[in-house]
Amino acid sequence: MDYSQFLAMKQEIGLLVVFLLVFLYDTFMPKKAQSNLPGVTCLFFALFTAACFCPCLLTNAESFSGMYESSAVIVTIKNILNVGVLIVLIQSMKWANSEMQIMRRGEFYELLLVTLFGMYLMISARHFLLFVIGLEAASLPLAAMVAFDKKHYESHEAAVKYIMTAVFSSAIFMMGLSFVYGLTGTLYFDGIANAIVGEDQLNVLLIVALAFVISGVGFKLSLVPFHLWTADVYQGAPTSVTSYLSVISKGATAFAFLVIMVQVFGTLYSQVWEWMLYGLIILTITIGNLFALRQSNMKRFLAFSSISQAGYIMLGVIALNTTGMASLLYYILVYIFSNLAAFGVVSAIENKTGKLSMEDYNGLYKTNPRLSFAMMLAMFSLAGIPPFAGFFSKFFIFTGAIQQGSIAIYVLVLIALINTIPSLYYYLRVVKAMFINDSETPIESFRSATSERLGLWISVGGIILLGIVSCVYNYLLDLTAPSDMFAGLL
Amino acid sequence: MDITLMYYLIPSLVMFCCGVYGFITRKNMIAILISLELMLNAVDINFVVFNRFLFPGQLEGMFFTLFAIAIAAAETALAIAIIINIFRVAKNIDVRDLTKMKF
Amino acid sequence: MESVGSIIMYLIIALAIIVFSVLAVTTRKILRSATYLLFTLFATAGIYFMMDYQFLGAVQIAVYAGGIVVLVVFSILLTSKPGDKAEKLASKRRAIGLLAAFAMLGVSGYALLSRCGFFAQLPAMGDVTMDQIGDQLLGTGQGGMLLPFEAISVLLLACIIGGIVVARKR
Amino acid sequence: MDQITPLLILALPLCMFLFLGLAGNKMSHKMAGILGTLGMGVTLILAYSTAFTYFFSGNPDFIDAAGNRLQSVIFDFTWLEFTENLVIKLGFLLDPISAMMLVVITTISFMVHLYSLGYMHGEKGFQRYYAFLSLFSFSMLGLVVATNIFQMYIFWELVGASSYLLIGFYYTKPSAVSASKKAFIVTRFADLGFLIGILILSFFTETFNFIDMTSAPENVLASTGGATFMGASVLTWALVLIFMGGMGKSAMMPLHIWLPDAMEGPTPVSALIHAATMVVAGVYLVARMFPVYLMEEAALTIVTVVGALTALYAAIVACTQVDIKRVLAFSTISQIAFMMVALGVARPEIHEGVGYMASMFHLFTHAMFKALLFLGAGALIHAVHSNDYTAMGGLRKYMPITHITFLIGCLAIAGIPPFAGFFSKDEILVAAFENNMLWGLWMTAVAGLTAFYMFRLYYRIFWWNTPDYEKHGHVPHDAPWTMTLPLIILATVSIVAGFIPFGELVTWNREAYHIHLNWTVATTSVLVAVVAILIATVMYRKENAISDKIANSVKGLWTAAYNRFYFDELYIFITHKIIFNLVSRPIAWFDRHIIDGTMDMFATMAHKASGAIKGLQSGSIQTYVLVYLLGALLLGVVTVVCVML
Amino acid sequence: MFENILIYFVVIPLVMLGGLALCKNIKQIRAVAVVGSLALVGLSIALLLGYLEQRAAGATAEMLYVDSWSWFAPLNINLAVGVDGISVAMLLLSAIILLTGSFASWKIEPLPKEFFLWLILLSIGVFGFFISIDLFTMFMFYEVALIPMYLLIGVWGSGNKNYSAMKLTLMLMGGSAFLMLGLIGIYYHSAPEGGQLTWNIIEIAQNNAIEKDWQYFLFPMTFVGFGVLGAMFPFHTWSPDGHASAPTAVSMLHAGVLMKLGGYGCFRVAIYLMPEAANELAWIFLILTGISVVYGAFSACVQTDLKYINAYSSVSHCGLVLFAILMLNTTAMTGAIMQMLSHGLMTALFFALIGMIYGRTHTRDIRMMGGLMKIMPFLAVCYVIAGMASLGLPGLSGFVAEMTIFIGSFQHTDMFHRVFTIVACCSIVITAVYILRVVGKLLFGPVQDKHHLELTDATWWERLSTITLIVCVAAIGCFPNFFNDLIKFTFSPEIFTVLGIN
Repeated sequence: MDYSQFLAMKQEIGLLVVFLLVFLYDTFMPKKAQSNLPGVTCLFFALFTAACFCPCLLTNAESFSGMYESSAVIVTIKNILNVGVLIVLIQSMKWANSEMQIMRRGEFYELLLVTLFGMYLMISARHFLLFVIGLEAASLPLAAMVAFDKKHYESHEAAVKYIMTAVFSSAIFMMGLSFVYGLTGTLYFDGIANAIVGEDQLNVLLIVALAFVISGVGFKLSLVPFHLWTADVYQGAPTSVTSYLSVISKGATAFAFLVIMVQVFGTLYSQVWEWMLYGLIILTITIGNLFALRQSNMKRFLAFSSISQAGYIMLGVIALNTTGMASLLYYILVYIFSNLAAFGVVSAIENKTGKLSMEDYNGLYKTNPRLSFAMMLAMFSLAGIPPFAGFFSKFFIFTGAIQQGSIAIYVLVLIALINTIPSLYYYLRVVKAMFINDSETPIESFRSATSERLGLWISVGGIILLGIVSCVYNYLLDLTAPSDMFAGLL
Repeated sequence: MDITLMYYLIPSLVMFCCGVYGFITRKNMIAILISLELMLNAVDINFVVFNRFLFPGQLEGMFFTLFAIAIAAAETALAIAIIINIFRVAKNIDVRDLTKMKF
Repeated sequence: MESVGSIIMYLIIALAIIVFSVLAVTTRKILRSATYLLFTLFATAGIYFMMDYQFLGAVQIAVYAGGIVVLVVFSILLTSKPGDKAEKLASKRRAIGLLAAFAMLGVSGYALLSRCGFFAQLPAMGDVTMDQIGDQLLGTGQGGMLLPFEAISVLLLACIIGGIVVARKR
Repeated sequence: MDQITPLLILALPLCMFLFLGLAGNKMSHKMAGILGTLGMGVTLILAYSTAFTYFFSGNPDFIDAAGNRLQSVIFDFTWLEFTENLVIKLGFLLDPISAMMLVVITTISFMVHLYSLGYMHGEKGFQRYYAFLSLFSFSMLGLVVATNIFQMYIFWELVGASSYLLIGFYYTKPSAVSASKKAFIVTRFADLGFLIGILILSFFTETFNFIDMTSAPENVLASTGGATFMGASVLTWALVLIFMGGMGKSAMMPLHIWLPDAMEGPTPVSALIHAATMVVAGVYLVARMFPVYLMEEAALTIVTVVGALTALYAAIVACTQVDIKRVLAFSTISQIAFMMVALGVARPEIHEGVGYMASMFHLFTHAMFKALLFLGAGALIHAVHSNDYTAMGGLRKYMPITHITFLIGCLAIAGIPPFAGFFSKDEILVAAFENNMLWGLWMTAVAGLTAFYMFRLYYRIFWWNTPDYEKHGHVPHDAPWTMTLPLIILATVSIVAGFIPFGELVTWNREAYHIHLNWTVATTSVLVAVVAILIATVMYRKENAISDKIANSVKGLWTAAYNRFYFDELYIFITHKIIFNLVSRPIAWFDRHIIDGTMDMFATMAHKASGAIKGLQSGSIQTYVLVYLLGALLLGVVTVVCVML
Repeated sequence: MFENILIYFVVIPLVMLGGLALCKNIKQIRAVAVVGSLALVGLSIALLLGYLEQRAAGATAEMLYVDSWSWFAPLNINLAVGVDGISVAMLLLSAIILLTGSFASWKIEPLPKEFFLWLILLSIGVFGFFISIDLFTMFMFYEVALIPMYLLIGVWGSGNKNYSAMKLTLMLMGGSAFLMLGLIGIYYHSAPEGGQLTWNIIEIAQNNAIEKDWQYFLFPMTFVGFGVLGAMFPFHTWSPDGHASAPTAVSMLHAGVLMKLGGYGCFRVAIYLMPEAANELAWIFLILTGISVVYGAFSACVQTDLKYINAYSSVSHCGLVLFAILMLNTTAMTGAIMQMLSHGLMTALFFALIGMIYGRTHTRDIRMMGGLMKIMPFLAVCYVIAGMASLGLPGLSGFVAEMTIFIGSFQHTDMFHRVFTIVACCSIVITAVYILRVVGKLLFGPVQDKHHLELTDATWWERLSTITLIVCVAAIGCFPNFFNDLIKFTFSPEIFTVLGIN
């Protein structure tokens, strides 16, 4: 056995080290030191995140006979996720220190880190077994995290819904994989890709298998019609978990999805899955928007908004070019910041007052101008209003998609663009509630915890700067440009 | 009579469909869990028979099944924990009561 | 041409799988359901044995039948009073279930049947020895499963942690 | 010739307008009035000197060796450049008609300024009144000296606006407000025709310049290349549309309806704008374009027909009105129609285009005596405080100066020699007879009617019976000198103007033309006028019932005429019922409910759809997985079907 | 970067934003707003003079002050700026209206700080849009200008403000959805096969590489996209509601400047970059804009709310802008730009006056008011002047613009275009009808409400605001050739000759 193979997995190993440190701290440190656990975790993770930015990681590496791959792009997407997780961790400090969670927070951090590890595997996996394990590692512990809020029945309900549907979806997913395996005799990505090129590509089984595979990943991305769990779970889960679920998990899966679709099934693009994805994108954006229109619970509302955002993210996949990929990374990054700003405000308010309904936000600006401002920026960014980052990410993802060039893509982008109208409507509803509506019993003025503020500052800073400071996107474009993933697929 | 690959695939598929049926119709959460086990099991069979019939030279399918069994175990454990948890709160594991959050 | 024994074996196993799966999801007594599941799992193990994957068959029996079903049975006992019986299904729900099941069956069945290659006969295969399995399970070469093996350990650890934290009373 | 004087002629009233408009409120009434009048006086002097220079200086710019007068552009600076050829210039064109118009406008305007000092004494907004008068004078002067059709259009609009402001001077009076509105909109509508005419003409000729067009009218015709539109040549269309603008301003039927209502304005304004100057702008326009009109017989025929119909119509209506200003208004319409007819019947081959000269001559004389009549009416109204002649009668004893001057005016308009009207009208009749017997007889009849209704008015005001003025606590008397002086001056002019050798000065081709009376026509017309006056004398000198009897005997006609043949009702029907109720309201409704409704419908649809699919999110995981499964299967099946087919 | 004068059009408002953030009381806020917008006016005048000087010195480039700073280099997105006569005029217009708008919001309540914050953010969008020659930055600024509207109307508006604000925002965003697609599409066809793709308008125009088939697709996208903001029928319905609900300064800025973004964009992007399609497809949009012109005017005739009247009149006038642009000849397009300027100033004046009247009478229903001339003569006279400008009285800006448009449009060689020009001409009569109707009902006649008798005339800041606008209106009306020359130079005859039109 050649254990040096593990050396390619620097980020995973680093993450597991953090995991172990947290685990050990949680298990063995005296009670007194326990109160520092959130801070310590954040510190560890921050150090890890910082370390991951080391340029020495930006190399292409392959190990375990091509089962695992790392490249500059992959390192970067992991870094992006790390940043998001760091913000989540910072934002959740207050919650983790709350009376209810104090005895579970160690587990919270551990599970969170394991799911992140699972996502790492999903991203890096070049073998479906590893991918499945990553997928499960990224979703099963999450079910436990969803159930963290023991006081609330919703939390349990959400956990059941999540785990049941997750397993169902992975069953379907694996069914599809079994078909693929039956057709190709391998689970290595490149092996499958080679095999389906060699055979007569279009057989019914492969298409059905592909549909199952897409549905399985689509479940995690909450693409319509595989999205139905999303709203309930987001609503029921503790807000910190929801924010994690909505951004990190989605971001990781989106990239993994891109990899699968391109590296494995790339040759089927124009005949098969372009159209599958086409339909799914339209459905996802539209239905997500339609549902979001009628929500009054903030978390549920953000859930549906995130569904429709997933549809936009998928445009980066259907683009099938490096611009699309860079835009997808960028979109994920921006989405992390925007959504975390929104969730940061939601959780700050929830932690203070327990209020979650949109009506409760009426007149918020009069009492808590800063929070409202952060929320407004988040909403604008999500809606794609310049000069906030969301505008740039949307614009670039459309640019990437249109680079594909077919008229059908133009139509798709047009539909997506028209869908920004209802989405703008519901984002503005929140703004309206805070700024325009009056309330007799507004949420009174309060000072949110330092950690929450810090998290919000980071998110807001990201929202404002990520777009205007062009180097981020330029960097991503430069990073993806040499990739030959897409060569010859169109 | 030749017992070909298809002869194994079809029962496995039936098993899977039973799982689907059970998931959709059963009220008891544990029954749903059982249905899920059926589905996962059907997938396992698929991998194994594909491996054995079509690609006897290698063991990927078998290993997949091996790992899938482990995953299934983990999943079941977790799911049962959650179900028990909800039983504590609601004194009931009827899945139709899990509709507090909707629309 | 298969030996009669294996045909009979096959028939028994196939029948068991089909019948017990159907029973598992249709019986109204939850404990029986678990029992039928157990039988199905045993039948699956039978298939593995027939496929000459004895190790896998053993794992199936040990982990699945022995572990999971026991877990399920315990949980059933924990969560239901004896004699609990599910009320009869509304025919609408059953129809929907059937629809879904048959849709799945139809689509996947058609897809599978459309592949002529799947009517292959059982090829000969050397015994899969434990050495082979062990080497590959912890190997890093082509088909080596060391990484998944390590990864799943993390997953299982997380599930244990998760299970504990969820099941904990407070 | 220097450019300063002409520039000052335009600039002075404009400066006066700006000064009085901006600073007027800070100064006293008297100050403002005197300033305005003085300004106008200077302008008058400048204009006279300019006209005098033009006609009599013998400057080679203005007259060539053969004695033909020339068109001279004093200055012409670019105001707005559309294309290389189509340039709006603001300039000063001096030729016989513009020089004449300068005289007319400044004279009447000065008289009115002077008159208003007395008439408007003590009115609120006195300064504003003078400001507007100056604005009007400026616009009207600019109009007549226009070097190109677009400059004319610009000032055309400006006179319309100042007319609007002056008619609506008593802005708290709803009738004045609606009259001003009506005047503006009706003329605006006509201007639309004018504008389109300009567009068409400029499209083909690629010039706005009058001289370019009139000096070589055959080029204009040639430039259209024989293009036709709906059966008529485009040049006809252009000319008729331009004439339509003239119809609006000059109150030709059927666009005349604003003029009688415009009498809601202060009477001096009526004298200035709605009798002497602005309303003849239409005539002036056609005269300006006359050589081009000559290219299209059809256009001239339309001018003639419209003019003749209007003349008769207005004369008939004038016989029935009781409001003295209305009578005068209809008389104005009728007289302007005379001028139109004169232009319409003018042909170079008929006495070297005598109609043109006659038209201009009549324009000149009419301006004088009609202004006189209006100012006289103003004095009467000032004295009696009523517009209605039933409130008057026997005033000759109370207001002798007014009486005499008014009588002179009446005689002049009736065409009794030697008053000014006789000469000009006689030339018109000559031209009409020469062109076509029908028009000659027609116009002679109208001339007779003119004499009748004018003397009807005269007798009703100054004779008839005398109401008991003391009872109203107010004995009418002659106005102060500021008001009577203009009357006297204008009366004098009305007497002598006929002897001006007009033909020497103003002709269509600017060659001198010697007027000689056509005795047949002259005798006939004078006879008709005298008979008409006699009839009027019989009917109205003393209070009697003859007129009522006659009215009763032709009751239908009388009522119709009294109601101005229901033109106003027709317009109200068109504007309120059709434009407002059948066009605007439906459009507004359509906008709110269909267009806006569609937009709202999208929103509603989104909400409805959102409600319709909410069942999907039923909260039951079994539904969730069902949807999931069916979704996945459908995804597969649809793709299979699409790909395989 | 900072040696280019244009960049200060964005920098100054940004500084103002910073200044506002530090403000403690209303006086400081006003000071920041006025000083800042005065600086902007000064800057735009300096730019105007500088521009003319360069032109006089013989600069023949299409755009002057051109500069480009790389932004998103791999996509060739640059922060490219440059101005031609049109942009210079538009910048001047915007600065003036911002200044007068600041005066008109002297006493804005509540939250004055936030109000100005948003107002200035809006102006950043506007200025940025006009100085940009890069499609991306142009679009970005365009959207920046749109969104503050929502809050400005929603928080400080009146009447049915929530509905209106939402409708306005959504419809404009709907327009920009089409626009965004069109712009990205243009980018991908901006260079011939293998060439460097670009967002730079000048380069795209020079490349002239957009295939005709794509033009057919992209032209309507961009034209409709900008057309929505230009209140093109049938996408105009945001305008009446939006304007009616907006606070004074916002109405001014929106009708005065923001709607111009639509016309400017239609010209600068849709027509300038895709002249062939513009030529072929113009008839469709001519019909729509022709309808706009007449339809808006007719609709205005029966409205009773002052702002609705003015909003519909804006629909009509802005329709004329697009109408003229589509005529594709220098004169008509010059007219269109003049009309933008004219309408911008005039309608700002209108809205300012309406705001002032509304602030006193608390009603905008013309049936409830009357005889205001007697009560507030200054405002009433200004209103009359605005009305006269609107109905095209010579000497005021409206006439010049309309005539240029009509003359230019009628020069079109195609009969269809000429007939439509005549249809559009008819609007001048209808305009007269509704303007005089309002003036007659509102200002003249007897006083309707006795309480109105106690109302006061304009305050000094209101006078300042209106007089500034009137002076500008009159300046254009009296000296049109100055603006005409300024604008006309821009229309490079090449794009017309390439097409063989005119």
